[in-house]
Parts: sequence; C-alpha cells; structure tokens
Amino acid sequence: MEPVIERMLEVQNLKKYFSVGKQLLKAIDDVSLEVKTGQSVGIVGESGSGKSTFARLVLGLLEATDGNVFFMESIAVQPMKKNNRSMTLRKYAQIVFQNPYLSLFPHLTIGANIEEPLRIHGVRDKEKRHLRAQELMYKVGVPEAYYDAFPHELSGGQQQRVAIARALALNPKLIVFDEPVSSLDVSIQAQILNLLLDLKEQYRLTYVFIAHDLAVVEYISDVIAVMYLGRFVEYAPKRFLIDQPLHPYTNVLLESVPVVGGSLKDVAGRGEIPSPLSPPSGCPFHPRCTKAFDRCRLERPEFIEVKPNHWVACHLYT
Amino acid sequence: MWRYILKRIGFIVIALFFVSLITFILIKSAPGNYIETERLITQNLTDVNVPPDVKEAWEKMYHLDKPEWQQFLIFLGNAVKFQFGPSFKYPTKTVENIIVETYPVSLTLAGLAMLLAIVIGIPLGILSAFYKDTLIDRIAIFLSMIGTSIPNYVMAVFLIYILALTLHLVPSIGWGQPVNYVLPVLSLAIGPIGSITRFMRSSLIETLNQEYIKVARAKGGGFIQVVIQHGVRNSLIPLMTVIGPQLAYLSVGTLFVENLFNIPGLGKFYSSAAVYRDYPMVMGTTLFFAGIVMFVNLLVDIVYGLLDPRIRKLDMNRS
Amino acid sequence: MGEFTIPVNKNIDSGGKPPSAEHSDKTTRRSYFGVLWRRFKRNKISLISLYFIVFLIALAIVGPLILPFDYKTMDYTALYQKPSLKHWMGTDDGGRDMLTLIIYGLRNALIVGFGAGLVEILIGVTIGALAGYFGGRLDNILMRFVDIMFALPSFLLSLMLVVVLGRNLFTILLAIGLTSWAGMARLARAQVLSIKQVDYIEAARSLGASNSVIIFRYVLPNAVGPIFVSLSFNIPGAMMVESGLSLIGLGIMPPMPSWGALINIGSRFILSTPHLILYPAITFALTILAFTFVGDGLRDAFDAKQSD
Amino acid sequence: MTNILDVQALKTEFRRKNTLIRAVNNISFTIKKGSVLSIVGESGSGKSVTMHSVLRLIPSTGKIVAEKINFMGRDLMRLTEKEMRKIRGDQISMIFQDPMSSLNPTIKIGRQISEVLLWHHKANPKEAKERTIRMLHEVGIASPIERYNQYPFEFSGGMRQRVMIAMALIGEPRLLIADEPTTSLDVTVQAQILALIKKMQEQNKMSVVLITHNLAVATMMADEMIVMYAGQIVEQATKAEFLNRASHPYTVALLGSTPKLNMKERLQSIPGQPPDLKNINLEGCPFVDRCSAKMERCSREEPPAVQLSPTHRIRCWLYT
Repeated sequence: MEPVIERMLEVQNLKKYFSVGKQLLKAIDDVSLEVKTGQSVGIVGESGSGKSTFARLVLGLLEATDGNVFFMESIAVQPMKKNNRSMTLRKYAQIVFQNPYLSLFPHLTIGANIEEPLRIHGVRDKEKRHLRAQELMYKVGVPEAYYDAFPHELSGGQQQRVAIARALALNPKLIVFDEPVSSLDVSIQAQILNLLLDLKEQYRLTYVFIAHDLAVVEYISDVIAVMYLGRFVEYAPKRFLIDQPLHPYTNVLLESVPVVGGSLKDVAGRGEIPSPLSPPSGCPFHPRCTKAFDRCRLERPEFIEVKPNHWVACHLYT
Repeated sequence: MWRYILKRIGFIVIALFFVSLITFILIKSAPGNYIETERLITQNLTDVNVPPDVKEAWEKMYHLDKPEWQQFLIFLGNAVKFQFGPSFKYPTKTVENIIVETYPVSLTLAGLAMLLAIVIGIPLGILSAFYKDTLIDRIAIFLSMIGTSIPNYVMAVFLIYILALTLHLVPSIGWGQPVNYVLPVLSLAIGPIGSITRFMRSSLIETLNQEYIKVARAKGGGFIQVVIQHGVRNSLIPLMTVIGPQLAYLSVGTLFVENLFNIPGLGKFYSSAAVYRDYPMVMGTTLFFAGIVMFVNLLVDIVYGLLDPRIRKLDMNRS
Repeated sequence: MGEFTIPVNKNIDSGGKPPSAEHSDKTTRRSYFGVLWRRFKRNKISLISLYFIVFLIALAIVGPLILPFDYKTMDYTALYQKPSLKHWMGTDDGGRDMLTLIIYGLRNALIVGFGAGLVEILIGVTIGALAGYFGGRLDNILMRFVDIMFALPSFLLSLMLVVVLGRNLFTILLAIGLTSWAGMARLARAQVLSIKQVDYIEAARSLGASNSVIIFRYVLPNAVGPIFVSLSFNIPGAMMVESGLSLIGLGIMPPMPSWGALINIGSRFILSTPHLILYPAITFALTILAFTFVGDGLRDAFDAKQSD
Repeated sequence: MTNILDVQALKTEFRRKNTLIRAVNNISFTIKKGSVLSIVGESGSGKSVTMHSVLRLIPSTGKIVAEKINFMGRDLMRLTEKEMRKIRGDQISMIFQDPMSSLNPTIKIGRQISEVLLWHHKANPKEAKERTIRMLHEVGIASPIERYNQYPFEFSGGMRQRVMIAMALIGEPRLLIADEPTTSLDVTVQAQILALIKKMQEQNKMSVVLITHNLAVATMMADEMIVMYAGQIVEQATKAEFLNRASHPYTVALLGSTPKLNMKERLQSIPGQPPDLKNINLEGCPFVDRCSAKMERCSREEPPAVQLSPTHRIRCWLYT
C-alpha cells in the first residue's frame, strides 16, 4: 500500500529574483505555502504580481533564487539539482497554461499530443497509448473525430480540453493551472470550470489554481492566497477571505469584481500596480491604500496568522 | 546615444582589424606572386624566373624583405593614416590615390541606383499594399520578385539587349557621357527596387492591420492622415533595415556592372587587382570597402534610432 | 478624394474559427509534412517551380552523359553559329555547343549552390542553435563572432578565399559557404530563442522530456521552417556569387564553363551574336526565379496562421 | 425626437474565399439620447461588427446593408465616405479593446489626441494643444503638460486607456462607442475606467454604446441591454427588465454560467460550441443546438420577435 501523503506541496521562503539590466526584479519574494492532498488552493493577483513565476517555481521549471519546495513530502523541487530530473515529479505534477494553442505541440495531432506524456514516460505500446488517448478524450469531452486533427483546427475551448487531457494522461496527483480559462468565452469558461471540478472529485486531484478573476478562483478553490508584487498579502479559507477580508487590497479586489445588477462603486484602490522593478518602500500596497499610515511607508509588515488559519500581512493587525 | 555610437565605432575598429588580419593571412598563404603572375599573363613570357636583383629591389620597395609580422604592423600603421603604399601594377601610384580617383565613379553609380530604388520602390510598395490582391498588386509583386532574384549583371544583359540593341534608346557601350550612366544605374537599381517594394508592401500591410490604424480611421482621418501619416510613417522606420544592407551591397555590387560595362570605377580596379594578385591594392581596397559597409550600417542604425522613439528613449541610453 | 477602405484580413470579432468537422475519415493518419505539402501545393507557381528545379537537377545529371558534344573541344569550323538543328543554342567563339556549355554551367551552379547551402546550414545552424539554446556566455562569445562575420563584405572574402584556395568547384563552394553563414546563424538563434519561450517547450519540460528530446522532437521540427525558406533563397544566392566570380575572371578555371564566364564572354559579342549572352542569361534567370518561387511557397506553407 | 441612433434591418456580411460569413443578420435597435446601451455577446456574436458597421469601419471584404441607420436625423447609409469621415471622431467616436495596440507607437500622445481637433478643423494647433492638455487632466492623467510630449510606451495600460478616452471625447461627440474598453485591464483598473466613462457620459450628456462579453460589466453601466447571439439580437430590454425578467434561454444560460462571488450552486454551463458563422442554420433559431428548452419547431422555423413589454423584446418560440 502506498504511504499516505498529507502535504502534497510545501513551499518555504521561496524567492526568485531576476536581474534586469542593473536592477533586481523581485518576482517572488519570500513566499511560503502548504497545499494539503486533495485541497485546491487558489492564487489570485493582478498582472505583474508574480503568480505565473510562482507556478513555474513550484514545478521546477524555473530555478529559485532561494527557498525550498517539496512535492509529496519527499521530493525536493527547489533548490533544483543539476542534471537530476525527478521523473516522479514529472509524472505526478502537471501544469495547464493560459493559452492552450501555444501549449500544445503544433506539429503533432491531437491524439499524439495527448499520448506524448506516455511516450516520454516509456509507454512503447502504440495500441495502449491510443486507447488511453481515446479514453482521455472521452473524459474531457473532445469528440473522437479530432484524434487526427491538428491543434490549430480546434476552437479555444476544445484546445484547452486537449491540454487538460494531456495533463491527465499520467494519472497525476497535482495539477497547477495558470489562468486556464481567461482566454475563453463565458459559456466555455463555465464548461471548463465544471470539468475541472468533476475531474478533481473523480481522480482525487490536488489543484493549485492561479487566476486574476476572484470569482473564478473562489469557484474552484478551498483556500485562497492573494498575491501582490511577489508576496502573499492574505491567505485564508475562501469563506473567510470573501466574507471577512482583512487586507485592504483584498477588499479592493472584492469591490472591483463586477456584479450583475450592481452599481459602479468608487473603488478605493487608486492607481495601478507599481512596476516590480521599483516597488514602494515599506508595505508595497501603501501608495494605493486608503488606510495607510506612517508605519506602512517605512516598515514591511510581517505575514502573520491573526485568526486560526487566516494569515495577513498588514500593519492594521499588528 | 553618444555612448552607443562610440561603442559601435569601437566595434567597427575591431572588425576592421580582423578584416586586415584575415586578408593579410589569406594573401600570405596564397600560392604564386605578383611578378610571376604578371609576367605570365601580360608579358606572355613562359620563363617565370625573375632575375634575383630585380626581385630583391622589388621586394625592398614593398617591405617584403621583412618578417611577416612586421609587414603586417607596417600595413596596420599606415592603414590608420589611410595610406596603403604603391600598387604592384601601377608602381607610380599609391593605392589610396587609385581609391580616391576611382571610388567617386562607383559611389555615383551606387548612389544614383539607391536614389532611383527609393523613389520608385517606396511608392510602388505603398500602391501594392493599398491595392492588395488586385491586378496592380500582383504585377508589382511579380516585378519585384524578378528584381530581387535576378543578379544585376544578368539584368544588365537584358537591359542592353532591350534598351540599346532593340529599341536604340541609349548607347550600349562607351563612358564619359551622362547617358552612359543609364544602363548601369538601371541594372544596379532593379534589385533594390524589388527589395524595397516587397518590404514596403508587406510592412505597410502589417501596419495597416494594426489597431491604431483603425483608431485613426475612427477619428475621422482620410487617406492622407490614416495611410500616409500613421501608416507609411511607421513602415518607413523598419524600411531602414532593408536600405542599409542594400546600400552596402550596392557599394560592392557595382563591381560586376563596372566589369560588364567597362566602367573605370573602383570595383573594376579591385577585381583586376585580385586577378593579378596586386596585393597592396587588394588589401587596401578590401579594408576600404569593409569600412564603408560597416559605416553605412552604423549610419542606418543611428537614423533608425532617431526615427523610433522607443529605441531613442530606451535602448540607446541603456546600451 | 474618392471612397477608400483599408485592406484588412483580420478575423472579425475574433470568432469564426470553429473546427472544421471533416476529419471523420479516420483511415488516413495525417502527418505534419503531409499538411505542409498540401499547403505548398496550393501555390501553383511554386509547385511548377519545384518541378522545374527537379527537371534542372535531372538535366544536370543526365545531360553530360547523353550530349554528343563536350565542353573542351573547340571546333574552328563552326564559330558563332546561330541556333540550328545540330546546335540547338548555336555555338560560341570557340565553336563549342552552347547547349552543352549551358548544361555544364547549370551543373556547376547547382553543385556550388547546394554545396554552399549545405556548408552554410552546417556552420550557421550549429552555431546559432548552440548560442540560442544554451544562452549565457557561450551565446555572447558566439554571437560577437557572428556579428563580425556579418559585418564583413562576404563577396570580397569569398573572392580572396578563392584566390588562396584555388579555382575549382569544391574550393569555390567552400569559399562561398564559409563566408555567408552568419545570416543563417542569426536566424537559427532567433528561431531557437523564440521557440524556447513558447509554452509547449515548458509543457514538454514539465512532462519530463530530456534536453535532447526537447531539441530534436519539439524545437527542431518547429524551427526548420524559416531555415528551409532561408536556404531556398541562399542556394540561388550562392549561384549568383559563383557566377559573379566567373564574371570577373576568378571563377572555375576555363575551359570548364560557368554561367558567369559565359555571360562575360558573351558580352563581348553582344552586338554581333547576342544569343551567346542571352541564352545563358535567360537560363540563369529562370533557375534563380524558380528557387525564389519555391522559397515563397515554402514560407507560405510554414506559416502556421494559414488554415488548410 | 428622443433617439440619437436608429438602426433598422442591418446586415453585415463578409466574403472570404468561397464562404459567406453572416456576422450581423438583420438587426434593429435604437439608442436614446443621453443613455447607455450595453451590447452583450460572446465572440462571434456580431456585437463589435454591429457598431463598426454603423461607423462603416469594417474591412473591405465586408458588405453592409440596412434599411436605415439614422443618426441625429441623418441616414448614415446615404452619406458619402467623405461625409462619413466628418462624423467619425467628431460626432461619433470610439474606444477600443486593447489600449496597448490602439495608440501609434511612434507619435506623441498629445499629437494623437489633438489630431481629432485638427483633422476636423475645430481648432488651430495652439488651441488644440491647450484643449488636449485640459482633456488629459480631465481623464485623470497627472502632470498633463509633460505627458503631452510622451510616447505610448511610457504609459501603463490603464493610463493608455485614459488617453484613448481623452482622444474619443475631445471632439465632444454625441455618441461614444466603447468596444470592450476594459477587457485587457486588471479588475481594479477596470473599475476605475468604467467609473471614468460613466462620469464623462453624465457630464457631457452623451449617449454610450458599451460592447462587452461581461454580463456584470454590461448591467453595471447600462440603461438598456441588448444580447446578441450568432449575429442576431435575441433579447433587448431595459436594465430593470433584464435583471428581473431575463427571458431568452440563452440570456438565462449566460447569466447562469457567469461566475459570481459567494456562489452556493454550480455554474450552469451551456453545452456545445459558439456558433460557426460559416454554416448557421438559417431555417430555425441559431441557438437551437445548445438550448435546454428547445422544441420541435425551433430547428425548422425562425423564431418571431415577441414583445414582452413595450421595451422588452425577445426572439424565441417559448413566448408565443
């Protein structure tokens, strides 16, 4: 019997700095997170918040500047070891990208795309691969007739289904989604979101779901982390985060979500997210924050647990 | 901006050093020498043995008696001052004399051809883009295809045959009259005309597909405002990347046309120098041509930077 | 000013790209190159040009075997003959059969063209791909070298190389190849760089594909398009250099014919016997045009935006 | 006369190779003076093409046919291209989806805005500059005098969309068409831009057509709503009617598939794919294949327009 794994993903003090010319871009700056098996964690943030970099770091597609990432408790993803590809990681952790057209192999047919993980992991039997691809296509709702089609011949929604099928091919335990529905039409978006919920239940998957749309993230996730300029500013089970947000930025995000039949509110968060190349001093959100006081300009707030399982980085709570 | 230019000039100096080194090594490792080749070809002598005293005096004159590394240093030292010493074939003239005398001819040819190419190519490209997929466009594409793919010396043959021999519009041979420029300039210009037309067409089609063109139309702009002020303007900037190499190509490409039409330009002298192994001439002229090509490219890049605000304000400050 | 509309071929409202549902016929397994070939075939001029090139290659191979004349033997009883049944394209100033000379010229041009193209690909793609894939210092060093090579006037360099190496087919193709690979290196690097950043390469890495599998199975098949297109323009380019060298008297040693030499000699008799220059010039022009059209067709076929 | 725009029987078709694409298929609607109309639809619904057709800003492969397009008493269908140009940017102006590509990268921001005044001969260069700077200030751009001389790449996405708004409003148009103005922006910026558009609309008493795929954004801005599907208007209503009695199965399904905060139930998803305009079933209802309430006649007969109230109209067999 397989040992029970409780913590699917552990991220400890993860940092990723890029050098841009002579400047240092802190894309991810000291982020910690624990994803329990079967949980689905949503990460929400505006463009430039570092959420895509985070996805690549936890899967070992980028080398972290500092910090640790463990997968299935025993596999060290970060720091990355040279010339040592953990096939366990590659088998059990998968990623689905925002733009399915760019993430599918353009020169391979739909069938071959879905079979590719099997090929890489040494399934030589053609017939077996073919059967598995057919099964997966059925699971994600891609008509069998598309087996010999090329990616560019499918609609965006269908392409994303194929990308999901490819991610499922090796029976993964963890799937990281990087904005999987933001390029899709509303009606298709709903189809894909429901498909993701069904698959999660059916295969007991663990999800890290990254998106900019809070409503979408809330729909999929159990726990939500809010990211701002490379840091988590708030983390809580979704009920608490949506109903009783603590961080002013989370509030701004919530107020900004358009609501059917709602009225235009004068949203508190002024201006736009600053360039990560020149982040503000102290609390990175202070220039946009209506509740900012002197300390916010000078001192960076710690990320602390103010209520059970509810973390926030804000001087209002220290 | 200035730092960028200085950096580029530094690069040109390094590249020119490599050019001299490579040419020097190539020449030194080439079999045969000038005296023997000259006697073989021009004097029709079968005896290639040069009397030792003649050879010695000759070698002294060209510093060929010194070790090779010294020869190279002497060459470099003089090259900096734009002095390449006397030519083998014309011992009374220095290479720089010959360059100064003959390059204006080549430059005039290349310059006129480029001017013609710009004056014809740009409007033709605009027309072709604007009337995309119509008959005008197809004809323009076909002509530019022929222009870009057929070498100028082959083009020259056709032009001589059609314009001079069949239609008798211009004389086919001779040099010195302005009318003698017509055929060589035309045959040189057709390639660049083709390239510029093609590039202008595709670049303008791409520009006209941009969202800001639609915005300009939504603002109420007409043909002049939308296509010329917003469209052509933005297509002209990348066109610089085509004009640069074309200019460089022309400054060397006149070589064939000069040979074919027997025009006393630098290209003609250069190629006969290569045939006769007139090494001072070959080295000096190669360096000169290389310098011209790189300098033209630098100029083009500077103009490009001046035209494009993104480069002007960002990249040049950084690099 | 009259009515005007701007030619645009964008998708409207970004919709209208649903899958075409005619893939029900499952018996035919479709391959990537099959799709490319189908797209290429749609351009009729390119297709005809391709057939023409195949014909030229066959002619260059078979011609010398079956021709009743050779390129060396002078026939002073038959100088400057106009085309006739015996000499389809007439004879030259040495009484040699023009058709024979042109076919040998074709053979030499093709050998130099393909040979130099091969040399360019070998050097250029290797250097460019290495620089692009590994990046960092290796990239820096290699690309400075490429920059210098690119800045040098390649025709003059190949001319000097020919002077040094001698004047036979092999040295000429080597001299051309060695001096004109810099553009190919830049292209290969840019291709590899842009593909390296596409999501599917990241997807492949996340699936556990090794470096070599990534390079050979995902990067190369998608990078070859522009490289082949560029090659189809470089082959005629090398032919032009070969002829150019001959034109100024530095090409293949006579009596072995070259188109450039034929044009050079012909130019002396253009007033009296224009066929001496027109026939080689026309065959040369047609050959080069054919390559250009094939290159154009290839470019369109590789353009992924095109649907089929 | 209370309608600023009255469109009757508008059809826009594109011919591409051998296929005919019916992007807009016989639609009629009006916009009241000083009100906001939201047109909602997914990609391929024809919502953008509709308004681009009104301004005749469609590619040359397209063909516009309409009984009339009446704008402030003039039939735009009868105007020459030259007369039409006088209307664009001056009386009807537009904001586009992607502020990153909507500005010419090589021309200064100020110049691009003042062009509207210069092209329409509404000001001399000096006045145009002064008015542009005032306009930049009004749309919330700090230090407008320096900003006037900057290039688009020196602006963030939100700032660029403010520039686009300034450009659209400087001619004091009577009708503003906002084509997905916030789709490419972050949510926080989206809220700011929507508020700005609303503010300017009230201040200038102009009419606005907001084109969007986002139902929530549409309802937040609108006085009246239009829902489009496959080139047809399937439902049109006032905002109140829309919120209380949205009736067409497509509208209902679209509302059900929009994620909302604090959802207790699952998203309702519409099966199938968005319509393929190349082969729409011209016989029946275009939504029939995806409709959960379809009846036998739906695939055979074109649904009629049903008037649920003087201002609420749908095209569906369910309500006959």
